[in-house]
Amino acid sequence: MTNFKIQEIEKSFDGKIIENLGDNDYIIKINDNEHKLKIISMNSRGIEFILNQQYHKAKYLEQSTNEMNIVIDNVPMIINLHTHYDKVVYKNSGGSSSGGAQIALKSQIPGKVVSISVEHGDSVKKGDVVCTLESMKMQVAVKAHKDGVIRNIKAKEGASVAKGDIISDIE
Amino acid sequence: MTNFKIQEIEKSFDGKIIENLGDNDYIIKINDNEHKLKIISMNSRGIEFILNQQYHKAKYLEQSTNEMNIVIDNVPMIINLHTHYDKVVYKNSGGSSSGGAQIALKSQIPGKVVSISVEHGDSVKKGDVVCTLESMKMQVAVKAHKDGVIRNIKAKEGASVAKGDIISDIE
Amino acid sequence: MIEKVLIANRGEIALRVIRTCKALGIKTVAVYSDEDTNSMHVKQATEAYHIGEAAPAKSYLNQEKILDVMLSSGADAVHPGYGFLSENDDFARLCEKNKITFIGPSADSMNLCGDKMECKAAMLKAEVPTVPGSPGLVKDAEDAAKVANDIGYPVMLKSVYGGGGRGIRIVTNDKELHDGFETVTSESIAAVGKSAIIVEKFLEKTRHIEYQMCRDHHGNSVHLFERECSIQRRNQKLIEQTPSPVVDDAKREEIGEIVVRAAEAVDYTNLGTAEFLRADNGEFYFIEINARLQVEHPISEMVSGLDFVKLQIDIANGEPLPFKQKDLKMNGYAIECRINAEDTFLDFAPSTGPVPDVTIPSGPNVRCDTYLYPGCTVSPFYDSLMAKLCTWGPTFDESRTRMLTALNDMYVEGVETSIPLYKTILNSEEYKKGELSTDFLKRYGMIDKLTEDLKQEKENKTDAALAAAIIHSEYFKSQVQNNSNNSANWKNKLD
Amino acid sequence: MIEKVLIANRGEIALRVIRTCKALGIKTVAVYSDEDTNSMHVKQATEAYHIGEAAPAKSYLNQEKILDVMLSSGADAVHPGYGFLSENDDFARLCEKNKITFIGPSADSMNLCGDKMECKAAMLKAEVPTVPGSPGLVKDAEDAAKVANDIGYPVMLKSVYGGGGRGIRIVTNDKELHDGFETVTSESIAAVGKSAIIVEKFLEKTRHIEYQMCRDHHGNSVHLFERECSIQRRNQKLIEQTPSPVVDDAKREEIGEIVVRAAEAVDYTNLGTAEFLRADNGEFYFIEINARLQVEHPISEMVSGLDFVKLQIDIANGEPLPFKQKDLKMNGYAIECRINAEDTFLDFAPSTGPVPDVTIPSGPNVRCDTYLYPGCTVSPFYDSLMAKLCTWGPTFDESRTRMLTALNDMYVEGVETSIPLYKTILNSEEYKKGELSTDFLKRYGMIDKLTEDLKQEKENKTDAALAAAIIHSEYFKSQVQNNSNNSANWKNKLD
Repeated sequence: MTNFKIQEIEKSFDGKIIENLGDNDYIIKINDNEHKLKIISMNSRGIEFILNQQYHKAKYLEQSTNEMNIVIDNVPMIINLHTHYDKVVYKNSGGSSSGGAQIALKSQIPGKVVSISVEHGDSVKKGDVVCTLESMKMQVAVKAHKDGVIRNIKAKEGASVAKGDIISDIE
Repeated sequence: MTNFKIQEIEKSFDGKIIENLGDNDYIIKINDNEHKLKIISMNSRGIEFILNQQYHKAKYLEQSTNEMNIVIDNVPMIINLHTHYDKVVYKNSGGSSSGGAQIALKSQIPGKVVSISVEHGDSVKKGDVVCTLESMKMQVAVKAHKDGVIRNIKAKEGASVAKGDIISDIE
Repeated sequence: MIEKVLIANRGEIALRVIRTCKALGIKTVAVYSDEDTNSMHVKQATEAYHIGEAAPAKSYLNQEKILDVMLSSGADAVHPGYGFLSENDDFARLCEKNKITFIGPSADSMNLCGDKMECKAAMLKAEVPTVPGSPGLVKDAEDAAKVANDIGYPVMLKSVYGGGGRGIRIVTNDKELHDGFETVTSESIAAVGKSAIIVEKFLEKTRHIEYQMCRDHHGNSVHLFERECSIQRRNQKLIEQTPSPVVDDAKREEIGEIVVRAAEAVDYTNLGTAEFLRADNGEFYFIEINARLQVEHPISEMVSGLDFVKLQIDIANGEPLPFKQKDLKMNGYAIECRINAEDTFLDFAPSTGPVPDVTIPSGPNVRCDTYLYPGCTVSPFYDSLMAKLCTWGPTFDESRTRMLTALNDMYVEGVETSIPLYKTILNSEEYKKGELSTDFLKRYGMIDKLTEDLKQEKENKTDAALAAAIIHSEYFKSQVQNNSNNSANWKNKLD
Repeated sequence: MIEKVLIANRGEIALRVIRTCKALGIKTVAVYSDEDTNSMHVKQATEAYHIGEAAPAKSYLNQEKILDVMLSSGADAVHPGYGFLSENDDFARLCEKNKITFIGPSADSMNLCGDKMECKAAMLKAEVPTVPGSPGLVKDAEDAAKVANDIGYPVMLKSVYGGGGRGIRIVTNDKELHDGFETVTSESIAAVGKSAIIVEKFLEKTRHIEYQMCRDHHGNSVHLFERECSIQRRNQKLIEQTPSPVVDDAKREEIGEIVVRAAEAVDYTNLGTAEFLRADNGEFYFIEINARLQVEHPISEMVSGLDFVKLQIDIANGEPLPFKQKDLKMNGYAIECRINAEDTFLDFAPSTGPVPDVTIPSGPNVRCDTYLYPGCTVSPFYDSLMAKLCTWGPTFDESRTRMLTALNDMYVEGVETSIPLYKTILNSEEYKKGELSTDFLKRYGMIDKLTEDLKQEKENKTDAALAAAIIHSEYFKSQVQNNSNNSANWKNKLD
């Protein structure tokens, strides 16, 4: 029995295989409901199956012990899972990493730094332009994610930044 | 230096890489002519390259030490090759295997045996119907590949045969 | 109003029906045999039900099983596609009895169309010209021989349950007639479990020209122009085109009026096809009605701008046709090539097996209806049609050159295909000039031309093939040595 | 007669040109940057030449290098596509000087079209209505502010070298005007190396409606109907359709006559587009001529049945137009969705990187022009347009539902796309009713609707997602245990 939670959906689910009928047919149980499932093809990268007479295709993109990144019928979803053996309390992971996310202003796109609009020590309000990137011939502003004071400007004019690179801290 | 022969083409060719220019660019030599070659991508299953400014795509289907089965720009070709170290005389391989091919009548398609038109000891002429197969709802005749006497009928009515299975011998 | 359609078929035609249903917001129910678990129609339908073993009799021809699925899935209509149960009036009747809309003609009309002799009688009454032949079924080979000697050889032996080129033989003398009689009988029994044979005059250098017909439940009838399907092998169509090079506006209208009479003569509803032979002297002879959607319908869709599956559903819903004959105008030229899994050089014998890789042509005015995808399998249990490649152009030559480009782009790994033959045909002067006839392949020595073309193609690719071979052999040499910089260099190229 | 065309472009438009050339038997020469070695246009062309580094200035904008390839490959014509050198009159002149046919207007005409002020003057003379604004270039931000205060805010700042939504800002007061002036200047310099700005009245709740125009070297001019391109973000088109819901036959003809006058006023030859704003009161104002083939040309091809690239080549060959205005008739309804690599929720910021997998929709009346293939890369060096998805139908609603089906079928792994947004738009009541305007997204809160739709979609997929997760976690459990029959059973499923 494994417990699942889907990001952006307010419920949690218990799920397991309850019977292997042979010939790739299974009965699975999600919370209190049983479903017929037929595996059409499967490997470590994805699965095709028929669930209650409906075909579905899932790709397994990335997974860690308790998080799966899947694309189901072209819809990307993130599923958190853990077995009932370890009673972990889910942390509500809003940002992509730990506490530092609250300070570091990261670029959400790759691009070339065209201009930096702030200096060390400037006060900014959430939404103020911190720097401007160019990508695909467009200029895209990177805006402050919170009110605060600019520290540790990492971006340099003319340099390239990758997605997720830190532009500066806002403390 | 390797020597190549292409099935159904009456010439043989010497070929080798004569220079690696770096950045995936090469100079190769086929007989007396030099050609510029740029590898776009390559793995054990195939290659994409630009030869004298023309893009080509090859798939390597099967290969043995001295025969390659490739598909070049959707055209299937069989290439025989050997290095100049071993001076082997090519045998003109018309059939797919050794001497047995001259006796055994093989099915060139997979199918179900609907009827057998001959008996052990019958004399047949080249082109006479030996048996009839069904595949894709069609009846297809397997015809004698030479004049001779029917021996060792292997096909059985109602049974399935694979491509290349022996129907009977004709001696 | 139809809300959920069960498609009692497989392959490309099941996909074709699903596509229109999706665009119309209609739910679809697929059925599949053991052999088809991994097929596209299973994946594309709203729901999919397993119905039995690979052999058609155990699955796609199993009426009771399909009825079960119709009832349990709550489908309110069934689309039969072509082949399988599409022209089985028992099945149409079974649907009618269970209040499930059969998307096609009524069981009675289908029965009349399917009974080649009764149909011919109805046509004669409606003054639709037909081919000379036996007045009804022939009892046996003796009887057939008598008719043949009356109307003169060559004659055609035809199972009234055949179709699509199966259950037909052309014979030129009494001996061939006796052999052919056996073959036709056994093929017909293999396909549909029964056999009954008629004899017809075989006309030489004929063209196969057919008309799309269309009739609603309110008595409105139109024709949707002709298709010429003369390029055939073993009496099966290979290449179709519309318009026919020998049908002008006046002729189109003249035969079109006959077609409308034919549809009315058998009280035909929904879409169907009236097939004609056109003799070399320009006379048209009705041969039969195909009481279903035809394989080659896409080319008529291209020149009419209509979606025929939508039209079928609208008619089945009892809606009147949204146009009159005078509203319909042909626009441009379309060609279809049937991409078959077959070996041209083995007398078109089927070629089956896994297809590890496939390239489907695309682009403006190119349409490819197919069940193929990389990693699929061409099954020996079903027919050899893998894909229907269609192109359109404002001129015949533009549609022809587009088809050649598309044929060059198409690649099906693992099985032999009819693609090389089509390139040879489309490049031939005879095809360009529209000099078509049902014996086109033999008459103009197309197989020999193909042999030459293939040899030429190989010669053109010699340098490229050798380059690929040189790189490959050097690559493996460097792998074996495995100690030089060269090897590391190659490794970067590996995925 | 043109026999070998160099395509001075990349991406889907290079492929689009190659397709028509192939169908016409014309040889093609591709050029490519370091970034594009693995691109489809390199693979599809007859010949391919490397021309430099990834940055456009070092490759696709490098006129000398491209000229070298034209001369060494023996190309007798060049097709510029859109973007890059397509509206650069210096390049057109360079081709003219080297006796290479530039497939587009003459350098002089292009120069006139590209000079927004001179063009406007020519239009006023030809009695083509234009938008109120500065009589010429503004010297600086001060000057711009004076004009803005004369004609009244909001006004638009426009670089005369801009286009495609770049180098344009809408400002509502003097402060915004000063900031905007800086941005437009720097964007224009980044794109083409120079900047010059005009000021125009910004009309609220306008529709962007444009006309395809077409003129040969013999003075024959026609329009090929309108396209409505009102659904935009950052002044860049997202969804286009034809016909426009607010253009009836009378209006089409009325504006069409103006378009023909516009083409003649600048002595335009070949295909081009006259862009108009339609104010909420129904007035049309000419804004500019795009002196090239437009991104959204396929929808006009679908309703006209013409191949525009063929038409361009024929005109460049000096052939007279094969039709008069009265011969042209619109047939049906077409929609284009520009599938961009961008994150709707990050203010449409570009999303780039490898695309391991992609599914391209297909089927009747679906056309997808794209450079994507599984394993390709979306480069940050070029623009965000990955694919143009177009559908056609005999009614507007049929083309709309077909588009929704196609959008559902399409999948691009690895980058964010505009596909989900388009599904929300096409499902909205406002879009269905044709209530379009250039501020459509904001006016009808489409981003919020999208957020809701995505949540609903996830809820609908919950059971299926959980099933996939259950099987996956059990599978890995069995792999770890690796000692049960269960494990062996799983292994059979691995490829």
